[in-house]
Amino acid sequence: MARIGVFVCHCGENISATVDCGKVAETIGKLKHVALSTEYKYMCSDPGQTLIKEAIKEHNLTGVVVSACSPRMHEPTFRKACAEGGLNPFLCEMANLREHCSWVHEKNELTTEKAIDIVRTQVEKVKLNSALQPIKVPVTKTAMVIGGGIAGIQSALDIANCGHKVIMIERSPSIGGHMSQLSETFPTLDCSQCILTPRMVEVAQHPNITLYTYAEVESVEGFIGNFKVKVRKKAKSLDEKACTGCGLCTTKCPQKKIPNEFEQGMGMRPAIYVPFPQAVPNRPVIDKEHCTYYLKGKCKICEIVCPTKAIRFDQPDEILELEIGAIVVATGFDIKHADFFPEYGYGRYKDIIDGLQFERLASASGPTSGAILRPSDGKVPKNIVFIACAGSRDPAKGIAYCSKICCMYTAKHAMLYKHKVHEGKAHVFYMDIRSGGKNYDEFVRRAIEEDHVNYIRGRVSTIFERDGKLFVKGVDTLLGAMPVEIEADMVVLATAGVANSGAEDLAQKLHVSYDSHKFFAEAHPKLKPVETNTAGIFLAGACQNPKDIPDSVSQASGAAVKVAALFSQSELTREPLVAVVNRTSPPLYSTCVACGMCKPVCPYQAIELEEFKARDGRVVKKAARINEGLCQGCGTCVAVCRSKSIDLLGYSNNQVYAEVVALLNDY
Amino acid sequence: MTNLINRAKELLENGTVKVVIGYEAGPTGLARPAFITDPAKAGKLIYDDRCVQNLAVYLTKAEVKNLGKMAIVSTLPVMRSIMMLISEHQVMGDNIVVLGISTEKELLDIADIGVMKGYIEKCDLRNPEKDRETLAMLNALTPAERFAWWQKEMEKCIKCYACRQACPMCYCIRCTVEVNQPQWIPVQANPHGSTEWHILRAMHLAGRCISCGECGRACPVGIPCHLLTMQLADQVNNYFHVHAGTSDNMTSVLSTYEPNDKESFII
Amino acid sequence: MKTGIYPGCSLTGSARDYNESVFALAEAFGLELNQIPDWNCCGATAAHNLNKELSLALPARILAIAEKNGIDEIIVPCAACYSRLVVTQHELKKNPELKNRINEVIEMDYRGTSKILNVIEWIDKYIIPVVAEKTVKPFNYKVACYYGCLLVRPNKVLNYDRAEDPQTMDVVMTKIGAVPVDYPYKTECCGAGFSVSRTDIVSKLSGKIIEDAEYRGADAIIVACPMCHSNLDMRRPDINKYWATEYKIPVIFVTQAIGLAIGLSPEKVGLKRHFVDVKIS
Amino acid sequence: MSDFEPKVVAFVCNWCTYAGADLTGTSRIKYASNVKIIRFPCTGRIDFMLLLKAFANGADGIIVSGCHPNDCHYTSGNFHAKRRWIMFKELMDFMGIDMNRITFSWVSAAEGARWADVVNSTVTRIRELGPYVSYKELVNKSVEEEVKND
Repeated sequence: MARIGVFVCHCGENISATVDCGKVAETIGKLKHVALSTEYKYMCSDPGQTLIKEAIKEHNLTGVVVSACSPRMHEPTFRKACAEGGLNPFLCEMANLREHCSWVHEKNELTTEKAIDIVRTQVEKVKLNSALQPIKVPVTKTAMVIGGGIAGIQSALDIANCGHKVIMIERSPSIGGHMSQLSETFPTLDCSQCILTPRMVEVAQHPNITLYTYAEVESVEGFIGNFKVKVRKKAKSLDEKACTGCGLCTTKCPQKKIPNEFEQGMGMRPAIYVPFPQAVPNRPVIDKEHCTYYLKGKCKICEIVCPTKAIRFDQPDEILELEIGAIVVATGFDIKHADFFPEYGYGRYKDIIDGLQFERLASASGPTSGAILRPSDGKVPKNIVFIACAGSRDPAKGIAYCSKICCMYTAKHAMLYKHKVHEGKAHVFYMDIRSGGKNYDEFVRRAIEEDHVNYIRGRVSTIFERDGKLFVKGVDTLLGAMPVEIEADMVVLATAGVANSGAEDLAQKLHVSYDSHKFFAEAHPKLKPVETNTAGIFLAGACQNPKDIPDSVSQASGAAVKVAALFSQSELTREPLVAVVNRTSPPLYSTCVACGMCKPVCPYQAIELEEFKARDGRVVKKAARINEGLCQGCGTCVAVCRSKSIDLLGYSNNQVYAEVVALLNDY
Repeated sequence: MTNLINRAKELLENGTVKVVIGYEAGPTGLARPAFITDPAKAGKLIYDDRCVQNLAVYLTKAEVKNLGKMAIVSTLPVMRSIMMLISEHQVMGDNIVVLGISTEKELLDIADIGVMKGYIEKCDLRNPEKDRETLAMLNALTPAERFAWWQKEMEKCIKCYACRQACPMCYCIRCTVEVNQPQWIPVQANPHGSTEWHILRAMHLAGRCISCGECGRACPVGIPCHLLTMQLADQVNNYFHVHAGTSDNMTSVLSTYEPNDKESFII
Repeated sequence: MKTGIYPGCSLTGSARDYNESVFALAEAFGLELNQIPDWNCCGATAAHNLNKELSLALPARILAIAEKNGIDEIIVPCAACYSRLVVTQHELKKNPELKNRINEVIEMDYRGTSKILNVIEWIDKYIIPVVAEKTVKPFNYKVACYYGCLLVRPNKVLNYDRAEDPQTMDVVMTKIGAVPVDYPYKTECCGAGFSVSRTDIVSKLSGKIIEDAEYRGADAIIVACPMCHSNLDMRRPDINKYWATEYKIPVIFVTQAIGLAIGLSPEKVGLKRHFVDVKIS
Repeated sequence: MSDFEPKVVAFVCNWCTYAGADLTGTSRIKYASNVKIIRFPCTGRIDFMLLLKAFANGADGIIVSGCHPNDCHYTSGNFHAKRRWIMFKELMDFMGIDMNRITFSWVSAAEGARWADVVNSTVTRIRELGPYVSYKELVNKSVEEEVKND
């Protein structure tokens, strides 16, 4: 005889403001088999949980329904409380009265009635729940970090320093990411490469880290603790062991006019190249799309000049199959290309550049060795305009969100310019200055007050060229919306930070969610900012949303701790919500007829056909069997099974049927 | 016919098969299934217009299967049934000798499954013509009219499950209607129970029905329930470009997918 | 496909040259243009400043007549009329209640089935595909394409070209051999309706538009709006007086330029009606 | 008829639509309270018979919703569901059972506002269609027969 305890939570006033919790508890209390129905202000609080634990003992409960928030929020909390009270945790269900009822409806009788329906449904379900034991699965203690920017580097080092193996995958020829392109960093103006390159070298030399550059994730299978990742190591056309990194090939390559990605197209590179002098690994790759040999079948100069004969033109791509326990995604961001703003003339006028291009101009290792020179004629710009929010916070043309880093780097750019061109004038058009962060606002004030950067609050309507000058037409909203026109020598657009190319594709391979801007989605915006919806996959850095360096690094360390925590045990327990094919006594063995319909629907290859043999070894019966270690509990096999021989624990046919009936009928 | 008898006799005599599944004339003159194990009795076999039943239904029956290797008199629907049964691991291809019968009632030389596949590919795989006409008529009605039409049919249903028993594809040892935890289909033969039974049966045959029409023929109260599975057979071909029973390793339509499957109703 | 044309007031008055060139092109390319019978004022700027219902009812009546006459698409050469008609269609589509109300007002059944084309869309659809074979005198000039405001705004409603730095007219001009200059004043304000009340403002704003076109070496300014044309052409003496300049650059309707390219006479496309001499043929 | 409150059952997957509906809640977007949600791990788990059970138990409308194609937490459950619903819809249409009463949709975990739209538009539509009399009659007739036979 079932004895169900129901606990209706007020959630402060979050639920009780629109739902009559007293009435819910009272009505539910009259249902058959409900031994206790009570209400409390905060069920998730310590006294609230104690209430459950005591009730389990006092009323000898066989099931518990906590009617509170979303089970996606607190199901683990209450299942744990039940376990502590002596009840199998899988005999606890939650009725979602907050997200699905009180927060989305007005205060009236219908809302309370709906709440009663929701609770009654869970009462009927929990009656059919069975006590389940968690499944133990082994953990492969190797982490994979996807992306070798500052976030990936930080995560990899932290995990490796905890004593775990790390495999780092980077799709470009060198690690370092966008941070390696930056000149100086806010708010301290220390040189980006000076603080980054030691970390890059540490990654390369760390005994626990294996680095694969020029490599991309091909496919991901499996689940937390037991991922199987295929990685495509693109052919570098190079024997990396033989190569000494002398660089002779790169100087002799006849192809020299390829826009340099690292310099944001502001410099040129050969077809065999090392992306930048401090690259890790410091070995060249051949860019097959531009190499004369690959295009025309002739050349091979690099092969001829190579002193160690390390060039391999016939090198194929290599597919690595890796066993991985946890994955940190740190694939970073990209900037929105400025040509979507035709009125700003990016692409038409050479002296309009984006923020990353300015970083290269200002960088001592950049194409101008750190001198701020106009791309068109190499002259020092006397009058420079920075446009913040070029695309950000502009749902009409760009993106709705704030890219977060632009206010700060624009202040930095203006400052760097003023430090290098003392007589020059710097103007910044901005919407608002968002400089929350340690020493951030002071930094912006310094730009304005000490370096006399002219901040103009208003947007720019158009930029056009006349007489070799760029006419920037905008408005000053603090001066009564007066039109402003500035004759500039150069314009820098702080274009929006957007998701990296390929993010959507990677998210689908990893089966993690992403938002409408293709940024990876965290499991909870506040309380699980590092986790994804897929257990064992974590996020670090700007692949989640645009972030500055300190934020990326903090999150990367956070992700590393999550991985280390996972690796701290040799087995992990998994929810036993798996599919099961029924078994009965011989000669039937199972009602399954082995039609095999379920096999192809399983995304985890968890279904196989089991053979039952007679004493003489003859196969007398075949039936499907599900490997509970592989099954992830999607239940698709359950729905396609015609003879209803498969059922899903936790979402059994009986349970879901009872839910439908209970939801629609008053008792 | 002589060819068929001779072939059956030969197969039994030289021990290639243990049983020949075919038709014989019953006492009232109607054709009935025959299971010939003795070569001397091969002469009882007939094949003419009376022989319409889909014999493939017996291939999965233990009483027949346990006799040993089987030969089966096979028209196109039987052959397609065999293909489906092999695909679904219910019979083994090398355990069956197909005594193919052409539309001209001639004995075909079907040496193996590969030859049978070639033969099936050349055939008209659409639903029988008279059923196509009825389907067209029904599809031209309004939904309300169709509802009324089917409800009139459903009222006749006595839930005898003859439609299920006659179908070679309904080989489950436990049918959903026999599941009572939960009771998916109301047990009673009433409008509700009958309607849901026929929906269930048709859905379970989606992508598997080979359009033999046996279910409709078997119905003692004359419900044209074969039209339900045939309509879905049409739709399977329409959406997924598949005819059931055309090869011995068919993947089930409802357990596979193409990412670009087209539909227009999901918002 | 029955094609109608809504001329509006300008094309029967101050922009008769525009009207003549549109019909000249239609004749030359064998295109049928049915004038919408019993047409009324589109409301222009006056109506929607005063009364929303009126501003929608006037164009709705025009559209309803077109529908009644079986017209599938309506060419609206005047950019202001085009804007009013498209805005009306948009407003009534998204608000069925308002549509019912407007139908009560006009005592007709407006359904919103006719497609509205501006002059560039019409050219793009019917003339550009065959213009190469008809071109006898390529329009070998540098041109500054001036779009003004109403042809491309509000962008969300018109859904035509891009609001900043539009391109469609530039593309059309290249098809007849012209070379469009990079012209930042494409959508700057010409002064519009101040033409009558505040000529000084028009002189100031239109003057900048002309000055930049001259600066960029354009031989002509190409327009597709009667209002733009009258401000840049008819107000030229005022402009020159205001800026103390002697700008002589002609202002030509896009239809006139195509007409000249396919060998129509200047008279046929209405060039004789211009205030600024057009020394282009 | 004006005080008709439709009963609508939503069959949703845990990872996208259920989470999306949670987001509707956290965003405090209001929608019609006629809809009650049943959680499934995946749209692939949703048995077509459950839809019929919902109608038989008095539902006037149904929403089935899961992850957008390619976004399934389990890779492919929604693709299998899609094929199932294609066949189901064709069969229901053929038997004259009103498919206007079922909304099939993809609502992601980020589409809180969209969930409210899907619910509201479904409830509005069902309100216009009125109670699902013909299915209810089917069941009631059957119940009456039972009583008579007893």
